[in-house]
Amino acid sequence: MLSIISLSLFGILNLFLGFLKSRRVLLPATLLFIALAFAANLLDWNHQYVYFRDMLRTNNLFINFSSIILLTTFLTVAISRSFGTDEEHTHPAEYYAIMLFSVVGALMMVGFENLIMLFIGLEILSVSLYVLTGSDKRSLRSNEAALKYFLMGSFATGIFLFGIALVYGATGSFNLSAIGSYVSGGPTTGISPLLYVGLLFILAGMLFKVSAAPFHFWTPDVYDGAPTLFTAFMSTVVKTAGFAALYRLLTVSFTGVYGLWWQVLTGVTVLTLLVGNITAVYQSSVKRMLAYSSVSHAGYLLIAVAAKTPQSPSAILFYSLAYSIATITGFAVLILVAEQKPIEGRPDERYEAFNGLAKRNPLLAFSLAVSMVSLAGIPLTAGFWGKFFVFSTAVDRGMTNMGMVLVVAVLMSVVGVYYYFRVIIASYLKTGDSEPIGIRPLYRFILVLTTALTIGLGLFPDVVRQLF
Amino acid sequence: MSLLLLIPLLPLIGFLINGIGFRKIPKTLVGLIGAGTVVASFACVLFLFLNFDGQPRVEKVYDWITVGNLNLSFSFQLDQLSLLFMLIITGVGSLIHLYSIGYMKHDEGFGKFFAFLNLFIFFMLLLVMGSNYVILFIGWEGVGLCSYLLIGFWNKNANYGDAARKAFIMNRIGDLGYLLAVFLILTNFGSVEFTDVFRQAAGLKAGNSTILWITLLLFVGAMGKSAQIPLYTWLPDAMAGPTPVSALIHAATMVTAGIYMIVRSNLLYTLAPVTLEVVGWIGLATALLGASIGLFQNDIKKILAYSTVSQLGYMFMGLGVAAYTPAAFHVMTHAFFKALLFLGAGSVIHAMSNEQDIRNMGGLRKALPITFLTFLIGTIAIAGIPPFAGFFSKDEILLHVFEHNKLMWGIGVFTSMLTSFYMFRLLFLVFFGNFRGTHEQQHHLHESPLTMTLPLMALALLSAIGGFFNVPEVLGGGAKLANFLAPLFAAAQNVRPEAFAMAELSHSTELALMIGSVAVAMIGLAAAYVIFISRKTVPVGEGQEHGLQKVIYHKYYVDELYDAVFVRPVNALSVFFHQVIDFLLIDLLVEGVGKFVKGLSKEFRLAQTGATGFYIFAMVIGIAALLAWSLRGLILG
Amino acid sequence: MQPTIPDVVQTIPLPYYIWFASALFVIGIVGVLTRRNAIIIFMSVEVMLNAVNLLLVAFSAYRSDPAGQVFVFFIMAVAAAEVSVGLAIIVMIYRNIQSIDIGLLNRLKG
Amino acid sequence: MLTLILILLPLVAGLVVLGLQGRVIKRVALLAALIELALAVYIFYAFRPDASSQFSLRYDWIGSLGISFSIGIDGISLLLVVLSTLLVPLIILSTFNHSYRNPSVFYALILAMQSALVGVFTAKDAFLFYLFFEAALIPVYFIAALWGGENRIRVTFKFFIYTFFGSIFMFLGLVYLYFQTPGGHTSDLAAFYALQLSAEQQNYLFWALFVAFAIKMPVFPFHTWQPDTYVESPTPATMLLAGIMLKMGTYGLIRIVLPIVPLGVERWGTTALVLSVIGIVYGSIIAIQQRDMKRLIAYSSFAHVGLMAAGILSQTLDGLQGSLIQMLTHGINVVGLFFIVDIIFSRTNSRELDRLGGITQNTPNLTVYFIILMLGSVALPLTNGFVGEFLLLRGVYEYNTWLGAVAGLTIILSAVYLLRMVQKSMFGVRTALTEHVTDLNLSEKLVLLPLAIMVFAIGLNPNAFLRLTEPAVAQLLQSMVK
Repeated sequence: MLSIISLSLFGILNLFLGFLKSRRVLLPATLLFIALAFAANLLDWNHQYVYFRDMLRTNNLFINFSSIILLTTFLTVAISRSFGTDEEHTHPAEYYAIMLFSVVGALMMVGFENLIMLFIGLEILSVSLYVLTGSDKRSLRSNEAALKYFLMGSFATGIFLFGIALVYGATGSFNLSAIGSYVSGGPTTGISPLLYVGLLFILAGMLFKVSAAPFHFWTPDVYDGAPTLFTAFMSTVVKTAGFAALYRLLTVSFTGVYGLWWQVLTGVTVLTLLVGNITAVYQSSVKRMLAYSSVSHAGYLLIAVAAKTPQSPSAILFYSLAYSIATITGFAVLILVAEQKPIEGRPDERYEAFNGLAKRNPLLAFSLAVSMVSLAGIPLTAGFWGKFFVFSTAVDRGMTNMGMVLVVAVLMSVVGVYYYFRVIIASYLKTGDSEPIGIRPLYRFILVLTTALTIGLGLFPDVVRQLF
Repeated sequence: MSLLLLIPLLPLIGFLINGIGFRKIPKTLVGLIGAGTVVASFACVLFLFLNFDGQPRVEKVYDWITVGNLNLSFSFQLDQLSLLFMLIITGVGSLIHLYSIGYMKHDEGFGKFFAFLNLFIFFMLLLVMGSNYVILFIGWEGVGLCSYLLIGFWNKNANYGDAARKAFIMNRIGDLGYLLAVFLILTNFGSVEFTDVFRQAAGLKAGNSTILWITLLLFVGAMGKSAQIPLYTWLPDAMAGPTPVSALIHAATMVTAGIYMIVRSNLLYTLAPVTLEVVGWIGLATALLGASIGLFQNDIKKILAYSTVSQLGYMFMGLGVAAYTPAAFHVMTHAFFKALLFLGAGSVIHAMSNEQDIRNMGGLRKALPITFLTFLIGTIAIAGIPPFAGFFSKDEILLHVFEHNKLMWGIGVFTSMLTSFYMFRLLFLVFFGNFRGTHEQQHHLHESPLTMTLPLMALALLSAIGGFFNVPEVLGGGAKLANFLAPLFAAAQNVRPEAFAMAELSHSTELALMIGSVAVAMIGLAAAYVIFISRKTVPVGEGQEHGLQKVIYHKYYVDELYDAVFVRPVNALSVFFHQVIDFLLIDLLVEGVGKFVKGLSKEFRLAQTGATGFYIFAMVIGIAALLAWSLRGLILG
Repeated sequence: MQPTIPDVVQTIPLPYYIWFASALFVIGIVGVLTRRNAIIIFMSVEVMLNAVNLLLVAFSAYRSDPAGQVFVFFIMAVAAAEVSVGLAIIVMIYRNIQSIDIGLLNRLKG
Repeated sequence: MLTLILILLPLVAGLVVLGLQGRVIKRVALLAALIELALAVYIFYAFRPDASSQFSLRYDWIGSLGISFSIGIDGISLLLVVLSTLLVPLIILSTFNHSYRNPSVFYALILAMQSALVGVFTAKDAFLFYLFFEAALIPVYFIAALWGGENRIRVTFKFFIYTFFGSIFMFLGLVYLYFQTPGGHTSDLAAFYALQLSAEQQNYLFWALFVAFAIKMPVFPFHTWQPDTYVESPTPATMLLAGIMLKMGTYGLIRIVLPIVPLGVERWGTTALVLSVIGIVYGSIIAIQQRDMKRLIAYSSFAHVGLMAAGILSQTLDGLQGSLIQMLTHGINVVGLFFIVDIIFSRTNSRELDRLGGITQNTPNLTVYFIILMLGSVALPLTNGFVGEFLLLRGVYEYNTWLGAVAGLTIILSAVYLLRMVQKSMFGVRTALTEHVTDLNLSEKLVLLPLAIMVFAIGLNPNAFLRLTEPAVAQLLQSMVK
């Protein structure tokens, strides 16, 4: 709770810091703010609090999710260099502030106890991201992405709200536990059909946010068009928050109708896995590949949600963590590599841009390789355990229910290896002619840190998992 | 260390010294070591033979392969049969080693040659000394290896290499049969030790199907090793090796391994009359085939090679009628005279500066008197003219065959006539008439050195008197060999006495048969004399043969047949598997999966049109689908 | 005694509200689907949101539960925020391509 | 503890090597491998020949999940540990005449590979096994892809994806098994062995597990990655792949498939065995007409491994023991043969049989080693190959007479293609390429001599190895009858 409040304040503070002449102070200040929020967040460890008349609930799960969100935010901010192409038209203070605000929204989504809170959190996050997506004002791609995101996002919000309204009509409450008790009391009192329809609408809205097929179409375009830094931010923070919210909503309120949403989710999962992974194969841009990869990872995460075992939260947590770290690393390297030799004023995000990277910048190449290996789910990286835990939940649920999904997931992770390794192949096995890229110390530190985390978690997953 | 162990070990040591130190040890020392070890080995065998008390014994060296109940031990068996063969191997082996010192003197691979020869003796000794089917198999394959190495000894010549490979592979075909037989034996008897197997087999009834399979498969092994139809074609090609090799391996010892093996397993074979019948007829067919091809060959070594094929067929024919002792006896005498003939041929080739075509020889008896004389003795011996060795052994086989089947006997006798004819043809064309070679060759003609002629003389002596080891009673002999070997067949005689029972032929019939076969041999001789001495006919040149002669000259086109039926199809199959099945079927399928995913990806990409309207439309469709699917129960009631 | 607002609301049966709101919602959706002008699309979304508001108010009235109406306020507030950002984006687009036809926005695809 | 050292030593050495430069790299790598070998030899002699797992170590790795870092050596492991520790120093030594780009990375990867291999062979926990199984793939992939031939990128990538494809199903199977264990779940292999699974479960599991190993070995028809990869990889990688890595597949069959899904093996074993036997004949026949020596040996390796798989699937003591001894044998022979091809290639720049010939005239030593290794591969008695093939064929024969007979064709066919290879390369007339071939130098001899010695050592005294593995194998077969 403290983290939400402090972050809101810090965001405003950040706006004020923007008035300072020196912009240098912004980055460390923002990092400090995030670190402080992180620390504040931890204060509630092992305590259960409910705030604002049952609007927000903090517990260890909340802290875990929000820690991951804050960590990824920290990493994203740390690799930020400049926004937009020229200094004059950029407003770093605003963007940092908006990022902080969006994190506030994300944290609300994690801790909501009331659908109103979920809606508000979702909107804070989304509206902030519309702005961030369009932040490169001169770039038509950025503009297009922003508009698409905005139109589709608000449309999805409408769907989502309609669902909420129907659920409200059926249950008479926005409170999660109240809805939950209505639903689980269903067998005796009968469940209104409004609830079913409402649940499906809510699901559609949420699935849009986590970019699951067939609600994923915005993802590649928006991720592609947005400035890479914000793509990194979106693809990690939104995903983590979205899944936290989705899982919370479904398990607290709708356990009683598991049979209904389980079917929906498995179908969506299979579709998401197929679309995400297969479409990623043919991409020529690494950025776009990572966008599709983000879709595919939504599919893996959905498995854990659909399985709904006691291990699901920890599986989602671990997967989100592994995925976030690896994705940030991947985008961080992409930013550097792509900007080295722009094509027609645009960053070169093709696979070819990575050719010979291992020769030029061994560190970059290695970090990238580790992150790709982790995303592919190959052992001794965090990603492997993420997949392991996720698959475990499904196996635990039972092969008759989840066998089909698992087979698709397994096949698709082979496809995943294909496109992730193309990056590694480019950087290690092909030759390029570019000069080494200069990397700032902080950037270098972040890369080393994320790489170490990925490998460390791959070796000792229990260190973190005990907390989950 | 036991003397028994020393016998194979000595040649092995010789091999190791010469093999590791080849090119470094001086030639004289190489020869000394090479021949010396074998001679020493022979001395040991002789010592054992003289002290042999008639009681077989088995000596275990160590446990070789132990898996569960399966225990294959490295152990040697000393009994009448192994002694007989050891004597032949080391005895003839010694002589041939000695001969090789002279014959190979100018060859750059002198050391290598002796190493291989010693290795061969080692394996051959293992073969006959092993106390179980697996040790026998070690020797069996080992001699195959040596044969391969020695046929391809002059490795610059690719054809020789092909001949060597052919020999090895054909042997391997047989070996597979042998190996399967070993598995069958193991499955049924739980052991491969001769003593164990025979003890258990003695309790079985004749005609047992397992025994039938075992013996048939073992015989497949023998076909390969002893060059029987259909696996005989490698032997004539094997003449690519140096002549002493042909003498030692491809005439005297290795090729008789099949006979050894069957004599060793006589109990099993006696229990399988069907197999015996098969063995007999295949032997006969091989004998006839070999002899007939021998009629028109012009290469001195090829003639001898086909003669070997034919004689081996004879031995199998003998085995087929359960005439084990005569077959073994023929192995012995054949070792003497065939080694003699080959060495004599070697001497001729040596003198003729590596000329092997008999059409280019003639009248050599003046230049090579010792060679001629010894060769003559060998020829008489093989032709079956008394009192030389071949007569006795061959006649005994024919006698048994006569008992068994008259048709078989008739063909056998006919073959004998052919043998006599082609051998004398060879003799006459080489040593009589006028010299038909080049001047240069004539100029170089010379008798071989003592190291070469000495073995010739020794072998000639043996060929002359070898028959007296086993003179039949009808001629007043004591049938010494038969008595010596008799204990080996006791068990077999016990289980199926009728196979051994000779309806007591009257002595007169026996004598009549003998006279008949001698007469037939003389007819062959006479025919050869008329054609090649009186009419001075010289075989026509390459490609001028006609009709049947042409077919026979080309060995009935069997090689071509095999080429067309086996070699080419397998090669074609190889290409087919590789290019079609592997590349076009399996790999395309594998790559196809990848391509499919890529193609799918391309299609999926098209869905990402970039048009917001379409995206939202897809979302709406998605929601509609979700609603329809989930609420189908509500809607449909 | 003047009827309370909930009473007035309840003069119409609840299913009517639901059907009406749903119709409104679908109209919004159809608008979004058929229009190419960004602003009109956005307005259609607003129609959808208002359908939701209507529904919430109706439920709220029928259940005598103020939470639904509170939610409506939140929706309105958030919609206002969305409008400001959305219009900003549309203006930005217009500056760049002098059009707000979403059909022209297809650089990002594939 | 010793086992842990065995696993970590190469890894640590690899990291050390990464930091070195110049000539010292090779020596340090070799030294590390030799120390490792010395350790393995010590274990070999200190090992009690019974069925127990010795030198064990257990550390609760992911305690909350019951996944432990549990390693140990029983007879079956020991044989393969000996194989890997014996071959790796020789493989390193075999590179002494080459200079590879980025040598530190090259040798570090080889050492890392060894670490993973030893890990696979000693793991007693299912997930640990899987971890090492996958981890072994990465270094060898990079060795092959970084230092390989022209088509290396495409070919090795295919190899990578293909093997990954196989192993991920195994992973799924292992996760499933893990959830079958009682209580709080554990991934101890011993617990997996104790499971009582229904026949239906085992049928599915059999394929999930078998395919992974079948691709690794490879078994027909999962083999098409193999010849290309062997040809395109640099020889050290080929040696690692053929010499050691494919044994991960056969080892997996023994360690995972047989004891965990005996009913699955009962149901599908014959199918798998028939596939293996097809592979023997199919691979051999293809090998007959190959022109590239490396490709020829690749197909021969494919054929040989089919026999090993068949022996294991025969579920007989003979078959299993035979396959174990054959793993050792095949590793030695195939590494030797690949090295000889490499030597020839380094002198003539060609592996095309049509362009070679008459090499023996300059190289008596090379010829001798070549022929010795060739004889080992054609399974001549008293060489190492015979022991394995005899037992394997007998195992298959016991399982089914006709399959045994068909598998026996390997005896003939291997002679056909290997003799052809020797003949075409070494004998005959010299060609322009082979005119000035030089004989072996010291380091080459140092590689080939131990291999040649092993050919005869195993051939003459196989009991030294059979004795070690027999108790473990017997126990395994015992447990399958449950």
